[in-house]
Amino acid sequence: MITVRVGPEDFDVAAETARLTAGRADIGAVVAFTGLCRNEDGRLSGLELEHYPGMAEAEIYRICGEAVARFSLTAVTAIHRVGRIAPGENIVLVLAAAPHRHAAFDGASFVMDYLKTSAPFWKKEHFTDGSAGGWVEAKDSDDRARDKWS
Amino acid sequence: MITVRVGPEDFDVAAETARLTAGRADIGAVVAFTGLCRNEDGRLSGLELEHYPGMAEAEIYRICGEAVARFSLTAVTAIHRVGRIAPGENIVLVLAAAPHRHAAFDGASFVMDYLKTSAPFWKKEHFTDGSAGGWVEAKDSDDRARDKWS
Amino acid sequence: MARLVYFAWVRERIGKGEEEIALPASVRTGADLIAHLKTLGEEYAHALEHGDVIRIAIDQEHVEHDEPIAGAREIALFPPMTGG
Amino acid sequence: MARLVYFAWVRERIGKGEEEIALPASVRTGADLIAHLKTLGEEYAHALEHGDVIRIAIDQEHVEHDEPIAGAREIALFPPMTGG
Repeated sequence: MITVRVGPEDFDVAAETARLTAGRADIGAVVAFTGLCRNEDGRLSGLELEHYPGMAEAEIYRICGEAVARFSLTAVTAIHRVGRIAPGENIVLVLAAAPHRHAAFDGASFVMDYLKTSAPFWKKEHFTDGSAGGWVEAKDSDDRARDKWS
Repeated sequence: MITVRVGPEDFDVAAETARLTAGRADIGAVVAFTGLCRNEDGRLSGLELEHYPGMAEAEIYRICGEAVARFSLTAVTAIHRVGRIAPGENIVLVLAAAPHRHAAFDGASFVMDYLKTSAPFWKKEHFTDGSAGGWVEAKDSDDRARDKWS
Repeated sequence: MARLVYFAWVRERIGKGEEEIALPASVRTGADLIAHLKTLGEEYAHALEHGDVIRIAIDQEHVEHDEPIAGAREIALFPPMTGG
Repeated sequence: MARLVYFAWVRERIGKGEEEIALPASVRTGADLIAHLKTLGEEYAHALEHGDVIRIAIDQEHVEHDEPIAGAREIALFPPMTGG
């Protein structure tokens, strides 16, 4: 079971976990990754999350499908917020459920590493000093984290 | 910040995540591991979780402290239930918070691998056919998962 | 006519999020498209200055720069992604 | 006198969760303790049959079987752990 959601709404990790595990008793492990907006030592007033509607959902769905197949996951949920996000707020949630813990850990980690590098989202920073900020640059370390899986 | 709780009460992953991240904006990633009771294809009616009061809490606290130091975690929460647990119910929650995602993933995974092999808890199985069940045997694979970290 | 969509700083520099343009027959691949757009004005030249870092999606799927664009309903150009 | 505590199937087989017993002076280590307890009756012999799989904690800290037990306030014997 794969659930993907992209939109401005916040999410509740307990509600999403309950939805993932409802009515089944073959799940022994759920790993939930929550990505949050840091304030960067007080310099950041917020992030603006832009995405490619349609492709963003499709790409996340494809990544989740690969994770399910590769790690024999029971279920995956991925939720990515867009629009303006303040420091301390949620950005992304990935839940992976499996019979055993290592598959759930690997599944959630795999989805995050691929989501970072291939799902069409872009972050723009806004600073507390009123300066325009700019688009966050992609990191080589994210490419390397993804390449570890291949 | 390390929070450890051992007892019969259930936990709420969203409430525990909120507690971990409350009032701070330097956390970029929270990984939550939830361990649940599987029904083993319908054969299991429940688990009985025994623990060594005092040592169980102390040992989990020690493991969490090692994880904080090793992965520079911002905070860790570990909650382990005891007593009778039905299939589908929660057994254990480990939350690891960090500025970046790989530290949070590694931190939660490290705590689980050590908790499994060195925190004094024991599971007894009860079966749906009324048979007595027995104590779960420790798995070599859990020892190997732990030894990976050293 | 090809439908083009732009995101993030590619969108900002070009000054629009989407457009329909006529492409000469010589534009066969994603790389050809980027080279052609750069001739259309300073804003395009600026947006696509470092053409090799630009990512291309055809009909919402990632493609390499040497992929043919024939038959594409929608071609997207955008910077490396930074979600998550 | 030493305070001993037992858990899981060690507790079940011995038939109690804790006890205070007098130990002969020859019992110096955890391994000595296990060997001594096995002489106290069938229930102990059964519980500690495979002595090397038994885990020992002194004052709530894991120790190896060759660790001296002198000065211990509480010695725990239990099977390999299966929590989480």
